Amino acid sequence: MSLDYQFFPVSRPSEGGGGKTGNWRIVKPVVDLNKCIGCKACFLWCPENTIIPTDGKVSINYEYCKGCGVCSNVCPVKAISMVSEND
Amino acid sequence: MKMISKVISGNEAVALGVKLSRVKVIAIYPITPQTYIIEELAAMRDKGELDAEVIRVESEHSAMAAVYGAASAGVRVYTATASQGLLYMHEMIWWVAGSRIPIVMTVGTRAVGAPWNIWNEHTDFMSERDSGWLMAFASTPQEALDLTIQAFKISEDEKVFLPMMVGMDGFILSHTKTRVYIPSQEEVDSFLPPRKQPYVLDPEDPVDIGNMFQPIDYMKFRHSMHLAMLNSKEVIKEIGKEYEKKVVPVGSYSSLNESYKLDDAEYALVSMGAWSLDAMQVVDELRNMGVKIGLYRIRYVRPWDEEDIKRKLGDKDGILVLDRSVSFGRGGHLYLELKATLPDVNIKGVVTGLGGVAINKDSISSLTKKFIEGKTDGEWFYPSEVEKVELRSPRYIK
Amino acid sequence: MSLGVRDILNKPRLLPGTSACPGCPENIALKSISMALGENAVFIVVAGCSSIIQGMGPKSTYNYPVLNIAFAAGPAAAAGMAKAFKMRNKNIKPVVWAGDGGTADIGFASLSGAAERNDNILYICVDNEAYMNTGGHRSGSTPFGAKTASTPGGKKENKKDLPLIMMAHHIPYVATASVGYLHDLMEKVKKARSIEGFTYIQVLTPDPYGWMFDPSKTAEVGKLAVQTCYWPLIEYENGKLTISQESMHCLDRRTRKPIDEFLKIQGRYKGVSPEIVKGLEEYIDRMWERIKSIYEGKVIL
Amino acid sequence: MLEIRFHGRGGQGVVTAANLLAIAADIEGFWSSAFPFYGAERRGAEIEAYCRIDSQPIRITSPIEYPDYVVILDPSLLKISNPLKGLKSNGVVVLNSPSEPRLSYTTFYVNATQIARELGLVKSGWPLVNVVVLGSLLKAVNYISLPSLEKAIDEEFEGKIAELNKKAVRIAYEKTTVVSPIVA
Repeated sequence: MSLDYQFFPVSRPSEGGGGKTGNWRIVKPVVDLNKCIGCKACFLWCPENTIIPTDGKVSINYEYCKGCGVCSNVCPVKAISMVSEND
Repeated sequence: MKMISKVISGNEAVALGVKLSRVKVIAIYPITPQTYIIEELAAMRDKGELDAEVIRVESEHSAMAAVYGAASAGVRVYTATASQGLLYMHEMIWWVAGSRIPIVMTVGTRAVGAPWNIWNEHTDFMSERDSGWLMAFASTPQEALDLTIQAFKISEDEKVFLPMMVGMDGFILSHTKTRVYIPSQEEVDSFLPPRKQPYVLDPEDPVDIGNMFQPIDYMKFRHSMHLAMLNSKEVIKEIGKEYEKKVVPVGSYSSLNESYKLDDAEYALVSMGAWSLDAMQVVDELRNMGVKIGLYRIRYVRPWDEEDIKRKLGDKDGILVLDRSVSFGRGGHLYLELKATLPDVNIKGVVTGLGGVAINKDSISSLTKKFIEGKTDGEWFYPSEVEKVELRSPRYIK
Repeated sequence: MSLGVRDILNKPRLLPGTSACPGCPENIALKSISMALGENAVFIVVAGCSSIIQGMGPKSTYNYPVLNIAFAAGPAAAAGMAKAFKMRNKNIKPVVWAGDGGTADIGFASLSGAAERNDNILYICVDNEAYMNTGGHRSGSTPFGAKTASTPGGKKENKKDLPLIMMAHHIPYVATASVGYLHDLMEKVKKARSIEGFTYIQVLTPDPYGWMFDPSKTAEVGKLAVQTCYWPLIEYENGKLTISQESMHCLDRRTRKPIDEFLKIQGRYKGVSPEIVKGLEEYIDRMWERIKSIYEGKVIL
Repeated sequence: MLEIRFHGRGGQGVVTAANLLAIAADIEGFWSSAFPFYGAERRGAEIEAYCRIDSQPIRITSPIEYPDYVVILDPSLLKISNPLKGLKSNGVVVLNSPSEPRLSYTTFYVNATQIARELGLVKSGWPLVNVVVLGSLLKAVNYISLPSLEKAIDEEFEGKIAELNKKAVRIAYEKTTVVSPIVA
């Protein structure tokens, strides 16, 4: 008997379970690497894990970043500004 | 090899079946009449005879949740319940079936309140027939043991991967002591392979069980359960035959349901559970009087063996279905199923024995005779002495 | 305190692209907790926002083994799972992930049962103080005066004191945390994980949509809740209560930030009457009296 | 088929008595079944239990209405209810009684209460008469031997309780008196 009819409600860890969430964004965070002190507060608080520690500073995964602005607010040196997607 | 037999109750037989099946996690919560299955298991655990963890949960909902959690982590699990407890579990019963994790449970059937009633009927069990569980029902303590062991193998078959519950008449089977042949651990081991399930929670290979899916996927899962249920029929027969060969060759498990003297019968009785034995006796007595009658005993409510029922009962002049459960305003559950399977056959259903009303052989006999004489038109039946009793129930007075 | 990640350097196991609302505090909590837990964890997620946040199958953004389960069943499922792992000789402490509704209300019997049995579980209550997944309805953990979808005129009753209730179960570890203070949260998770038996952490997760504030302020609101002493950061271990550094100032009324600073940022307290503010202040006073008595050993649970 | 109905009070071990008889019958090579009628009753309330014995598998599952034997563990039950209901006209009564009963059936009686007390078979203040009375029953039923009943006792009980019960059964067997039916 073929088992082709057996389907199970099981998922595998994978990016983008909620879709390409970068499309949700109306403002985007932009890091001023000159100001960034590499403290990783933005990485810690980012709710989407779209801020990645890179070379002692950080970079942003815009494919999934929803533009919530939490990073901008937790940055102790105000190195992240939220910029309109329309600009 | 000489088989070991003992005089034990249905509850004890089930507990032995669970132990022999090498169950690893058991959730226990007391409710009459299954309570002493779990007492037995707890005692076996404390005596070191049972290599399993026993969790004394705080509700039936948690009992099903606990065995579900354990099963998803890859071990064989077991729990038992009845009546209100089964109803309290209802949400988890569906959740487990939908997730396709094999689990085995016993239901010591009992009436559902209000008012309080601790005695036997099948309504609690029958209320789960749409949940996606396989549902077998025993008629003897021996069968309760045999079906429990088989249930693990059936539910863990890759063609099935659905949970299975085994019903057993509360008190009438759960508390009746009679001779039961008990297989050895070696015999059961030769029959029952180690636990199989479609997926296991394991940090080394993470899976996420039961998150949200799109409607089309969800419908596919439901369809898959439907097909697995249909395909389980062949699995049950194969496993039944293997069980007879390797474990206890006293029962007959090569078919889902049991046919008794049906071949040349003009009439048939249909029933499920312990009173089927009394019905067999009635069949013998009526045959001695020249009535060509047989019995069809439902052992599996799910899957429903439509083909076998058509084959065995499709040509009968009349079928009387005895139900210990009712869908109010519609009739007994088995009657409704039979009617849907054989729409053109003369089928009548009788609802009786609810809430522990004792139905003896004579009651079944008189019911059957009335039916054959064409006097039964589908009804609720009260044993003769009950009719004379003034009901003490209050009536509604304006 | 340095904002570096110090010694807690496990990779976050929340994958980008979740279904959460932007600025979601539950995601912040999950991400930090996963950094503290590392690899060897299994999550049991009870009905709530997190059931959705994982995303749509066959994908899941929770990079852990996850068992989704009905609302009232989390602790029992975790109890069973803990026993199963024990039978399989695997050293895994299952993590229950539940909201405040699943903890304070519908799942309470299951929680209490597992705690009383001291099953080997780490229970995380992500407390956003309402049933946010259904649209923000009051729960047993919603505070006095808060406007919710089912209490448009403000809740009439106080928040259920879950940490105290859990302490009264005599479990080995109870802690509170806030997404405003993630290092504190991670330290507590690490500790809870290392303790055998039932461990309970309640994380305050201010919800921008339910509490009605700008989502970019999630961390600030989490901090203000602690600074105004509305939300205490405490630990209760083997019968001894300690107060986390961030909350030490709350022992003295005079050093507490005014509650108003916490309330004025939230839409759920918009236009709130002085009586409600007074009521909340009294609630905070009484709570700290209790905490102090236990802290000073005057009350033994 | 032999049908035996047991009557007693909750806490007297009525159910165990029926079970022991079923086990003893099985040891003799018969088929047997035993089950109680459970109500919501507690200690002190009337309890019924049933035992069927046959040379072939038993297919009757309902309570016994027309017994061949009625075993009564507590003589006071004769006054407060009708344990003899349905007893066949040639049926036999087995009774725990301190004095000679006067019943319209052949009656085997023994002072089981006294035997239990003398042996120290007492639980929670109540003499355990259930097994003792089985000694009398065996005198009335020829099919089952004392050694089979003793084996059954060993299966159900352990240690001192098993020894005392086996002793009690032998004493009861010997002390049992048969009384002819009183013709009304």
